[in-house]
Amino acid sequence: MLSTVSQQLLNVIMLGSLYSLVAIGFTLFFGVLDLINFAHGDVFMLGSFVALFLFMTVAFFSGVNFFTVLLLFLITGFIVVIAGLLIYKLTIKPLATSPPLMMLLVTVGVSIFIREGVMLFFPDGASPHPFPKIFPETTYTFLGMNIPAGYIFIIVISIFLVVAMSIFVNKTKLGMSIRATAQDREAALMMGVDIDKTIAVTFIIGSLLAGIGGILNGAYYSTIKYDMGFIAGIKGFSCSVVGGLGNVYGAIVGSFVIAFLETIGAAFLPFGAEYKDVFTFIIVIIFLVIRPSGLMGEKKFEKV
Amino acid sequence: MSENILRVENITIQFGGLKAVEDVSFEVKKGEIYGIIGPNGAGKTTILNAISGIYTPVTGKIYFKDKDITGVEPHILVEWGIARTFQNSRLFWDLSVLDNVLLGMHTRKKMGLFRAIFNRDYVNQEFRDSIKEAEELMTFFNPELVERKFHDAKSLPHADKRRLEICRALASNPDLILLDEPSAGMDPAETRVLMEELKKIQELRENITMIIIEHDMRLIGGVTDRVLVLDHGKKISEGTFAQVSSDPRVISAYLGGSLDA
Amino acid sequence: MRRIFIFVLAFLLLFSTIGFAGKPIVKIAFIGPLTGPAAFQGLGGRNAFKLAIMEAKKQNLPFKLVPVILDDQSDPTVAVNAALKVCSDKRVLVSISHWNSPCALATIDTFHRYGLATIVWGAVHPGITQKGYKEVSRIPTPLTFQNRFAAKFLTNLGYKRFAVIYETSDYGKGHKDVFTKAIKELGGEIVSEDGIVAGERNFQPILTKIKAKNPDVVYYGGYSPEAALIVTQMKSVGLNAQFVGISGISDAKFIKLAKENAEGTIGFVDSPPMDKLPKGKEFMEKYKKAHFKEDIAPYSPHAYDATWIAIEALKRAYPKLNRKNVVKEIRNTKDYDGVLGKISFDENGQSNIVTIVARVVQDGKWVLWEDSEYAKGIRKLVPPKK
Amino acid sequence: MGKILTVLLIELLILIVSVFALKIESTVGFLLLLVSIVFAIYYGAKNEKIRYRLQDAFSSSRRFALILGIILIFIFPLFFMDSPYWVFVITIGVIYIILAIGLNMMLGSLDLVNLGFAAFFGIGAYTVGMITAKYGLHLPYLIVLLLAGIVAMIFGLLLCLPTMGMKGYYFSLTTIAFGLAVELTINNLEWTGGPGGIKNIPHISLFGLNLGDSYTVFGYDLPFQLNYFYFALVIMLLVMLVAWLIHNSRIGLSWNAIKEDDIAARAQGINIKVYRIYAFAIGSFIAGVAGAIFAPLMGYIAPTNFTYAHSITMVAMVILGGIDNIMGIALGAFLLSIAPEKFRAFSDYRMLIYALIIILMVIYRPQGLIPKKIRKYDFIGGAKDE
Repeated sequence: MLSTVSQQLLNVIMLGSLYSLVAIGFTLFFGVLDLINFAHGDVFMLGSFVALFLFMTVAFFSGVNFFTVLLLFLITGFIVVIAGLLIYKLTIKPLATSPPLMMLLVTVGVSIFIREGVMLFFPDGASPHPFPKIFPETTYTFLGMNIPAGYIFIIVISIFLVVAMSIFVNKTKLGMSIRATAQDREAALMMGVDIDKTIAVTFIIGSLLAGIGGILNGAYYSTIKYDMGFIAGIKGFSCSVVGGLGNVYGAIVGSFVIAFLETIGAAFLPFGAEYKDVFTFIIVIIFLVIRPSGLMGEKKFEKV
Repeated sequence: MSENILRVENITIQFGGLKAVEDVSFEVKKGEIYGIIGPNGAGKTTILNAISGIYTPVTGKIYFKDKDITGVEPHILVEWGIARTFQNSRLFWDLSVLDNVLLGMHTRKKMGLFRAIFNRDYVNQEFRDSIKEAEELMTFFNPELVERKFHDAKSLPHADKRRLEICRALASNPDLILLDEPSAGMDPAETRVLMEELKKIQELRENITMIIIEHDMRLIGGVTDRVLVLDHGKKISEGTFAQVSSDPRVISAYLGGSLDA
Repeated sequence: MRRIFIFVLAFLLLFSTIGFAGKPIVKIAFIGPLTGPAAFQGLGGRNAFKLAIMEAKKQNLPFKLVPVILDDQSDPTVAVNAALKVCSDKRVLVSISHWNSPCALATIDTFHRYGLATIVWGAVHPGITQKGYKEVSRIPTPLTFQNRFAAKFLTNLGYKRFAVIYETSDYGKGHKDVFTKAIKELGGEIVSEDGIVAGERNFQPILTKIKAKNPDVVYYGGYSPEAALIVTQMKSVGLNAQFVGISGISDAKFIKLAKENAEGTIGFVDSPPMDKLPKGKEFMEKYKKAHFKEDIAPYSPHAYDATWIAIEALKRAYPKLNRKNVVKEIRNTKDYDGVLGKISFDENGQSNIVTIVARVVQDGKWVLWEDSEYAKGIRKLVPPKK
Repeated sequence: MGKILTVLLIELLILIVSVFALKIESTVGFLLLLVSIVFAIYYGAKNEKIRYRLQDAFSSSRRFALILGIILIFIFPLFFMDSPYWVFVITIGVIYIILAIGLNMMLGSLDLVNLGFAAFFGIGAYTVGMITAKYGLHLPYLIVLLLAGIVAMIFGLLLCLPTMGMKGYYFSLTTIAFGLAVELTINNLEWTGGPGGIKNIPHISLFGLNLGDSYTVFGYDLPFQLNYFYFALVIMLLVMLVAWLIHNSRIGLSWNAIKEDDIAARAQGINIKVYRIYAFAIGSFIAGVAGAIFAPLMGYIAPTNFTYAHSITMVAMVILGGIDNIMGIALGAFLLSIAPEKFRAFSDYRMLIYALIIILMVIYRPQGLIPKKIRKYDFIGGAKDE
């Protein structure tokens, strides 16, 4: 019994870590741009496919070792960041003065574009693909838990990314400008913050986290598929709503709350496995209706 | 019926921890033109928003025609006779000039779903009457508005935009009209014309009461009967323009600057 | 004004030139998943269909045979659209339709409504031949046989406690219902039943729960993408049980996705290896000679036999080539000597062919159970718990 | 008289070109035709004289143009008698026009981007499926149609009331969650047939006529799809009329005011809640009605007909055609529902093309193909622009 509980707890931690890498991006975009980026989940998916593609090439030349895997992370991160910047420059920036409706629609369009693009142009893109084994294969047992070594890597990398991100946002000048813009855009502008640059940096951080999240997701589940970004996006968004849109720590808390509810729902409710996504969506709707500011967000006043 | 059309009693309005308006009371007499002035951030617009129902005060009460209207929704207040304009005109930019004025009549012209679909004679007659009325109202301010009735509101010259907004507010036949900086963005010549027009409103609509927020002291001095002065959300003076402009507290609030500026 | 008039006239002229003059022809349709997750199944079937048509054309038939090939994307809605398209073309006299059960279940009503004969070449849901439509016939064995076979096979190996996971589709539910019933009849115990939605990726909560119930076998009723995830995640949560699947997982894709985790998985299929079929070797040779781009698929022989049965029926119906006659003639098929054996249909349109085998993954390949090192005891399956 | 002739010729030309465009079989030919149409329209719009003449002709014989247009639409499918499949495709196009007009009640009139609109469509279709196929109740079809609309409307209000205070993203995301929750629930519930959907939905029977039968008129056997086309067309015209009437009333005016600036709208005395309820009630009712035509036409419905992708498609239709312009929406919906059939060779690229349309339209032409017009109140006959 103890082993079941601890194993389920491990499932929650893994799921929560993966969700939070996507959720943080949502919350950053919302804070800085007042934008819900529907394409974000697909950037996440793109990360896993870029990594798979690179792996197929890299492994061909030099086999899998610590350095190739490190390289894999770096190059994937770079490409995904470029993709994120392109999305911003080509589709979101031209709409800066348009009604928010238009920005929303354009990200929906970009989302489908990426998804269908991967499906059509990646070799055999419509089928699921096995993801390479980039982490050691050993499995440890601890308190009755079965812990594959890959899990430890996933958690460590997630924590590293989140800590690095929070140091960046809290300690560097660029990071401060993100916070300032998120709090009050006009005041930030008056204080001489380069808004365009700030938004670009936001896209870099968000895309990087999502892209690396994509690799980790591939490593965790061992297969990837072109349409996994949609659900990942919806889940990531759900987590950031539950945590409080605009609040980075809220997104992390929200991710673990959703991961917890899903795992518990699937394991203990009758028909839970079938309906767990429905539960998630209903929880999100309830939050959106009753407490749109989430668990940790502050209520905003509309200026008249 | 009492002489006062509006009575504001000790209202405090708070956003988060910040008090935008603190313990302000005043009364506006029927048929009066009442000015509210004060430096930036004094809470003028906030008070207007409270009267028109957009904000609800944390404490205090607002009475309109001796009826408690604290916390009543804006769209109901329009029906009861309070109309308003906004600081940075909030016209319906992509709708026509005519549609803007027609929308001002909303509370007087009821048209439910059933009528819209099954009683077109009524709808047509209603539109015919409304358009005629709207054209008359627009002619009163500027016949050019009628000429441009089928143009986007956003295509109007600035002064006409502000006029159109006043037209729209008047279209609901209000007893009290709240004007939030009607002269904002106008040059001195345009402001002078506006002053005349504001005075004329009372010829058009007898007994209408106006509350005007203004920066332009000439306009305030020229049209208002009485003035309320706010600073940092608090009432610091009230009286005729001549009285308040010699009030030392008012002068110090404007940092020694002359009120005639 | 005149110019517009001339313009209109020009268009009318152009328009009237689209005529439809043609020789009397007989169209024969094929519908299967040519794109989407099960594309290799559909393409393998389509190639077999083409092969049969090519051979038939060499025979100097009394009519001109024109193949119509349509994609159902394994999606019932697309399938119904495709079926409608086929049905509304009056020159189509028979359709070789569907690999996937939900598609076939969705379209049989359409075929029935239009009186068009269809021979199901790959779908195994029992419901397909339970309606008694005279238009519908089927070559492969229904899944009920498969699961009874599976239940008997597994209990013979000594397994007693079964955890069942199934996809909440007609296909998955159909399998689950028959399997659980058969297991109970044979004295086994079903320790858990969990439905999952196709496309699910996270099975760890369910598997952790199942682990606590200590089953001998995890049975999955569904397709390979999810099966691969399940068998991999069983390792992750440390659930040590024999993994078993139905024909939906018994393909190369499962091994490709699950990699070494697939080792030792037992799968059941209703198509024995080609070379074990009565005319299998011959068929494989023909297929190879035709130089198709895509590999032969498990149901290629079924599609091939279905097409030939249809062509034979058309020949018998000649010269009275209409849908009604073709429907009748297909049912009249008696001991057609096909790749799968001697084929006849019963009154519901079900063929007499029963070809179910168990296979096991050995060194990254599906190996017939009898031939495997597992059967010989050289390698060991996960043993039943005491 | 000359003007009337111009209108007649132009509308005939449109009819012939569209028939030709649908009939032409080669993709290249179709593309060439498309390019020349675009070129002709561009040239016509640039040439002041032609443009003025056409505008003058159409505005002075408005009624004639409208009636002729309706007559020609009724004639339109008769050109496709030889291929009932095209009649079917066109009927689906008509159903999508109905849906897009319903969606516009929220999206166009109120700026509420509903990304779960397909759910209402599905609820309407399932209501019919459950009543007629599952429970086999023999209610008059018009009652069933009404019930489908009402059930969809109830769900619309169920979505509307909690989202009352939401704008922009919050609203859109709630609708996605709503749409997915509905889709998944239908998919999982055994009661609704699960992923297998509802099969064998009987045809519409109207005043003793069965729309599933072929009727013979003047010696011609009309395909049954034609019955559905005419039925859907009548409903579409009714829906368009209602949409027009509402748009040209204070309800439409208030909707637009709320869309422009909800705070200013409240300051005019507009009760936003009431108007949102109107939009949801009417919009979802219309979607339910569309579902009620769709279900019996297909004979089979499944959750895959009512997915997020379908919601996106509907949004793309409205954006492409022109937000808040009935003719524009009809054009957009028709184009996008026909396009996949014309570009079957590229059908894999369908969603990619939709996405590109949304992106490019939003960036370069947010007002759509036919932009909305300023209300001129010419219908009351007293306030003409001089």
